[in-house]
Formats: sequence, structure tokens, C-alpha cells
Amino acid sequence: MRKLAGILLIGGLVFYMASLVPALFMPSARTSLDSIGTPIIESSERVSGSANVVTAIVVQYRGLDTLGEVTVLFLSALGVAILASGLRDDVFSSMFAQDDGGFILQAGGRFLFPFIILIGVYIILHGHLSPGGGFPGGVLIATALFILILTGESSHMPHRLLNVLEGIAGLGFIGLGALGFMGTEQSFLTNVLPKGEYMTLFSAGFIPFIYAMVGMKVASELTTVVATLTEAPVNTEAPVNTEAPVNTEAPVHGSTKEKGRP
Amino acid sequence: MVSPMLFIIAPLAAAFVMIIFNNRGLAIALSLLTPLGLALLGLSWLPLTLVQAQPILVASIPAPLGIPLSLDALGTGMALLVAASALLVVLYSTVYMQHGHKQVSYYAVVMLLLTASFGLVLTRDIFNLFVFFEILCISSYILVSWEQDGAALEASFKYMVLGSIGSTFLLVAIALAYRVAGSLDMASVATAFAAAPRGYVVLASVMFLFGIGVEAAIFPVNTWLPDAHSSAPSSVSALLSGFVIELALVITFRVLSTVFAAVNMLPVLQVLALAGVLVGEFSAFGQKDLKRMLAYSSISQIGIMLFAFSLGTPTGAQAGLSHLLMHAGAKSALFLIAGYFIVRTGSRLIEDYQGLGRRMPVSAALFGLAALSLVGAPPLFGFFTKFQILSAAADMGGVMAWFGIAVILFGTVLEAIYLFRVIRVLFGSSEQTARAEMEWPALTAVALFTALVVFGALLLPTLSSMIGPIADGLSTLH
Amino acid sequence: MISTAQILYVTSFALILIGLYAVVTQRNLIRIVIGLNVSDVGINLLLVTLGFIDGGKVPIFAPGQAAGLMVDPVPQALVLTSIVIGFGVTALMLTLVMRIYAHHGTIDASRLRGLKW
Amino acid sequence: MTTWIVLAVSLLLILMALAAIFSRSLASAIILLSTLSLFTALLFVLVAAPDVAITEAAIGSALTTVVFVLALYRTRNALAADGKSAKNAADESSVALRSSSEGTNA
Repeated sequence: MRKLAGILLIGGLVFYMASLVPALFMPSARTSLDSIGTPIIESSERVSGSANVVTAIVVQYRGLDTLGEVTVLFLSALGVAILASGLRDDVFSSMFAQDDGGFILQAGGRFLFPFIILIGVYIILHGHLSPGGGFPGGVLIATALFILILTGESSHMPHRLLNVLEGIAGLGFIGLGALGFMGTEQSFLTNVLPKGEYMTLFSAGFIPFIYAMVGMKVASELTTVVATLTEAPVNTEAPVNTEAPVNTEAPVHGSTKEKGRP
Repeated sequence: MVSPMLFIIAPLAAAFVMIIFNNRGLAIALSLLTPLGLALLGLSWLPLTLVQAQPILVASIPAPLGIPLSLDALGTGMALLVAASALLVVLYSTVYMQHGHKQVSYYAVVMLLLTASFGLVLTRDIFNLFVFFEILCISSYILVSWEQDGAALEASFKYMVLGSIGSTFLLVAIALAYRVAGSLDMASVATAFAAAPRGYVVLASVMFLFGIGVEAAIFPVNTWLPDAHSSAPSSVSALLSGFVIELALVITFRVLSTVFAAVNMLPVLQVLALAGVLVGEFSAFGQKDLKRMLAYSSISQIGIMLFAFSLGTPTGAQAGLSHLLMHAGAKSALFLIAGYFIVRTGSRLIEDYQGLGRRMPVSAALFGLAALSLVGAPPLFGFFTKFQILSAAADMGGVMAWFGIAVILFGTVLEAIYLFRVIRVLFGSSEQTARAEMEWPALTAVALFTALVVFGALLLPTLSSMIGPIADGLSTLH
Repeated sequence: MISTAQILYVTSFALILIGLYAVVTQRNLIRIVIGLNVSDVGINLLLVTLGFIDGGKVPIFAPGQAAGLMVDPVPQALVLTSIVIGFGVTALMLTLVMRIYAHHGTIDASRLRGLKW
Repeated sequence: MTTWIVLAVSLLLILMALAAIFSRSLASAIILLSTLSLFTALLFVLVAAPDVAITEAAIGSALTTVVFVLALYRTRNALAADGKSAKNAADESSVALRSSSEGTNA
């Protein structure tokens, strides 16, 4: 039944899209842009001072999207931490806490850790010159920290510190954006910092700073997500009572079954 | 004047500060002060925006290249509603959630929900709309799963799957729009769609409707709502039923009737709206679980509002918005009171509330008033808004409008029957007479919501002087 | 002669539809998440393809390089956002799957009443 | 030339997607999804989008897989039941099932 419904639904969509595709979606070999891409490419040096146009768009032209995107990751890390607090720890205590991953992983991890961090920072700071930027750089740093978890060097990440870093990076992003209120146009996220010399490391105004904030935020959030899921959390929940029908379980304050009712 | 950008920045910064300090008192203070300040900000902008929409420049880059934002009368009105509801619900949460887990995170997520709501209201860029839509969805997923019992987890997962399919559809619609218009701001997309081939626009608008319609619980994609709204904590149900789905409905309708104006979606929307009314009322009729009943009632009320909007006349839009205001107050009050009914009796079933009116007389009386207004009993606000909708439909005439009137009246009868059943149980006899009223912050919040519903009719003269420009925002893009 | 853009459009739509098919038909919750990820990949490909032009260069200015025709940078910026959002949703969904498993001992949608739709 | 490489990679992508959807083993489905992301990153490089390629490789291919594998471990006991007949499976958790359904789905 499920399969049939799926096939019917998808089949209908395929049919409809297929009828549209030849006429509309397939310009044979476009040779020029007819979108806002062209004016953005032309104006990006003047407006943002960034040699990488994609970075210019991500941080400057559509900076509000990036703020929202960072917020999505923030929410996701928050949600994972909230939900994982009730996970039972039957698997991971045996998986990572007792197993150190063996000699090769440990030695390799120790050797690689500084280099991965270094590459991550490099990618973040060169976001306005070369491909990359805050997001991939932050992910690399998070990966380096994940290697620490895998090798058992750090079985418990400092969650509180990570949260503080997250918050500070977020406030830093907003603060850098609020500098724009001091500009002539008084609008959020305006690049008011001096732009420096085009195509050098110290250029593009606030873009490297914003990317540093994004990188810090992404790294700490992704580390929170992965660390929360790997670490064995303290099992606070009572064993699942499968006998009790739901309707007598009072959905009192929060997620508690054991807490008394007021 | 303070920049309206603060609508987006302030709750976001508040959430970050809460996470840094991780202190319950600070979190409560911030989450009370932020909506309060934003409500005042909205009030200060109201006179100006009623005359003319205020564009907001982001990053000093004007419309086609950057992200245009704009605060129009509808936006100010919705922002005021959101800020006021959030303020009252946070006030209620301070006592309702005080024994729960991870309270700081709870308030932070509520603040992010506010950011997303204000962002959706302000934005005039379709991709930015998608980003704020995602923030709204993800914070709702987290809040729905807050209880972390079986039902809440499953409801949240179901909501997530539907929401993710929705955002996939939304992105396809955005891709189509960018292919046609070469730009992402709503005004250029609207002009480009007016000249584009028809099949293309139809595909994009259907994708958009079923994408963002998931959050607005428009008829075929509303299956997540009863589970989600009933298994969430009651304060969250009040937020979600009180303004989140209404806001999503307003945004959906506004974008459909401006950006996708090239195809006339109104007849489709009318059919979907009436189907929603029928499905909601019939399902609510058979419910024994109070919160599920209220959730199904939300589906039907959303249908009524969508029907009023999709009449396509100014009077219809105005009536729909008044009804939206009424429903926000009534449904928030009902869910908040239902939360304490569940706390006091430990049961979600209506039959267990026998004689609860003796233990919680004030709460039960407020529940009765809000329920009566929701049904549309004469001196209350709900009567006037429903009457406005029906008369707007009658003015328009036509088979669909009269059919709609019949459906709404029939739905009202069903709604009256099932809500009166609850009221009768509440005021029935009981051997337990020990007083167990709500704590005062919760009671204040509920009383203020109910006051809106009861005395809302007195606001009607003031409202009617403002509703014109506000309703105008539904069909024009400023 | 087919163009690169044509191939990519067809591929991206195929990926989106394959993913959606999996979401609708699969009963294992992790497989549903996999399906959503497949259609995410399809969407990203679709968006990038929107900005592609034959012979277009990477939209990065480099010293000592003549400014030729570049591909559209805007969809690329959008895709960056969409990838990150996709990850956020995936992480949250998988955590929810783990919680559902911890609570019910199953991740089969047909055995979870709340997940029948 | 690029066109042919793109065509080959695209076919591979579709095959991998189908395999990921229909593969019997959940672990191999996850690995296939990871490879799918990696090859999409290759495709992004071919269509002049290195920024997207790096991000897709780092997030879509690496980190998503990590989270998927963690989910797989956390639910590993369910995997044994994955291939079982519906009847056996229903017996195993019928009690757990009932607890979630009654009352909420009236």
C-alpha cells in the first residue's frame, strides 16, 4: 500500500516535471548570465573587497542568510544536547571510553591533530581569497577534536566551555554586524572596516573576522553535536516502563515521569 | 527611532547570552524583557507603518543584489501579536516549567522561535524566507519533543519528516523562481513570473504551497499537527497554536497572492480551506483527549481563516485577520488552562475532569469564556469575527461562498457540541472540593488572553480604523 | 549533443525523486533519513546547476588572471547555506531516532503507531 | 570532454542513490550515501564550484556519515530485527508499542 502510494506520487511528479523540462529547464548551452550574478561579480571588489565572489555573497550580500544558517546549527546543537540527555549509555561506555583505538590510531591522531587544526584555521582565514571559509574550516577543526574522542585522549569534551564559545562567537557575529549601524547608511552587517589591499590576506574589511566567528561557532557546535552523541551520558531516566498506558502518565513539567506533581 | 532590525537581532542575542551564562534567573528575565521591549518597539512603529511601509536596508545593499526587508502594517500587527503572546506564554512558563529539565535551553529555543517569526514577517526575499522557515521548523521540532515521552518523540519525528519534505519542495520552488527571474527578491520574482510560461508558475506555486503549507497546517499536509500540538508541553502548544501556524498561514497566503499572482490559486485554497474545516471538526468531535481536541479545532480554525483570506475581497481579508487575533487569544488561553487541568488531575482525558470547576473555579470559568468565544457565542469577540467572515462570504456570493458558509455553520454546530460537552463535565458535581487554582503568573497570563477574547469586541472600533492597511498587506507587497 | 547542464538537471531531479520515494515507502526510520539526505544532495546539485554556464570559470578573482566569463556565484552561496541546514536537520533527526529506539526498542515505523501516516 | 565525465559521474550517482535506497544492509546504505556525497563533491568541482565542493565533502560526506554511524551503533539491536518477518518483530515489541499508542491515538 505504502509502496503503491509512493510510486503513484513520484510517478505523477516525474510525469509533470518531464513535461516541463524540455521546454523550460534546458537552455542548450547558456553562454552568458542573465541573473543578479553578473552585477554582483562586477561590484564585489568595490562592495566587499573579497576576491572570492562566493564568500562576498555569503558574508556580505546575503549576510543575513549566514546569520540564520549559523542559528540553525546552533539550534541543532542545542536540540541534540537536549534530546541526548535521555539516551541510555549501554553502547558507548564500551565503545569509546574503554577502547583507546589502538596504537596506530593513537599515534596517527596525535601526529595529525595539530596539522588538521592548522589547516582548518588556514581555510577559515583565507575564505576571501580561496575556496573554503568558515564552514569547511570549522568542520575540519571539529574533525580534529573528533579524532581526540576516537583515540580516547579526551573521553569528555568540556561542554560548558564549548557552549560559552558558541555564545561568544554568535554575539561576535552580531556585534560585527552591528558595527554597520555606525556607517553612513546605518544598516546592519555593512562592511565599515577598512578594506585593505585587494587580494591580500589583510583585506576585505570584516569578512575574515566574520568568518573567524563562523568558524569558531561551527567548530564548537559540531564538536558539541558529535561529542554529545559519542559520550556516554549519565542515565537520569528511569527504565522505560512499557506496561504503563500513556494516558495515565501525567505529562507534567518537562520530561519527567519520576518527578512529583505540584 | 530604533531600527526594526532589532526584531531579528534582539531575541537572537538574548538566546546567545542565555547559553553563555546558563543561569535560570537570567534566562527568565531576558525572555520576559525581550518580547516586552519588542512589543514596545512594534507599538512605536505602528503609526508610521499604517501610513506607509518602512523598507529596511541590510548591509547597505539595495534590493535585487542584497536581501530586502520591509516592515509594513501587516508585519507590525503580526509582530505585536507574536511579541505579546510570547510575553504571556513565557510568564506562564515561569511557573509551569519550573520543575522541568534544561530550562535555560527551553527559553533560548523560544527566543529563537521569536527570531524566526519576526524574520518571516520582515523578509522580502524568497531564500531568506526559506532560512527563517527552517529556524521556525527546527525550533518547533525541539519544542514538540520536549516532554521526551514516546508520543512526543514520535510526533516530533513525524513533524520533522513532513517538514523536511516541505523544505525540499520549497527549495525546488526557489530554484524555479531563480531560474526564471535571475534574482531572489519577491518583487522581481513576481514580475518575472507574470511573463513566464504558465505550467512553470503552476509547478512553482504548488511546490511552494505544499512546502511552506506544512508549517501552516493547510489541509492535506496537516497530519502532523494533532500529534505535535497535543504531545508538546502546554505552554509550547499555546505558542504553536497561538501564533506559529497563524503566522505561517499569513506568510503563505501573502507570498502566494503576490509572488505567485500569475496563477489564481484562490479557488484551490477555498477548497483546501473547507476540507480543512470539515476534517478538523469531525476529528475533534470524536476526541476524548482534551489537547488533541483543541489541536483538531486549530486545524478547522486555520481552515476558516484561510477561507476568509481566499475570498479575495478586502472585507474577507479584514474579517480573516480579526478572526486570527481572536483565535490567537482563545486558543492560547485554552491550551494554557488545559495544561493546568492535566497537571492537577494527571490525566489528559476529558472524562477525568469531572467537577474540576469546583477545584479551579477561576480557571474553569476562563476556559468556558474562551471556548464560548471560539464557538462564536454572541456578546464575545468570536461572534463578531465569525459574523464578519460569513457576511464577507455572503457579499461575494457564488456557489463556493454559499457552500463555505454552510460548511462553517455546520462546523460551528459541531464545535459547540464538543466544547459544551467539556464545559458540562468541568462544572459537573464532584466530591473533591479542595481549591487548587493556578499560580498567579500563570493565572495572569491566562486572564489577559481571555480578556482579549471577551472584551475584544470593544476593540473593534479601534481595530477597524487600522485593519484596512493591515489587511492590504495580504495582497500587496510593500 | 547534450549539454552538461541538461545532464545535471536530469540527475538532480532523479536524485530528488529517488530520495522522496524512499521517504514515502521505507519503514526503517534511519532509511527515511537516508532518503531525505539523497534528495538534499539532489537539491544542492539542482541549485548549483542553475548557475552553471559552459566554459564558465570559478568565481574567484586571482592575481595575474584575466577576468573571463564566470559561473553564477549566487546559487553556490545558496547551496552552502542549504548544505549546512541539511546537516542540522539530519543530526537532529538521527538523535530523535536514537531516542525513539531507546524508548520503544524499535526503529520500524510500522511498529510505531504514532508514525503511521 | 567535461560533458562525458559529468555524464559518467551522474550515472554513477543515480546508481549509488538507488543502491543506497534498496540495499539490504543499513551499514552499506550509509557508506553508499557517504560515497554519493563525495562524488557529488567531485561533480561540484567539475562545474566550477570549489566552495560548494569543499563544504559538501566536509559536511555532507564526512560529518553526516559520522552521525549516521553513531545512530547505527545506538540502534544496533534493532538491526538484527530489521530483516525479520513482521510477525516476529511484532511480538518483540508489542508491549512497547501498546504503551505508545493507547490513549494518544483515540
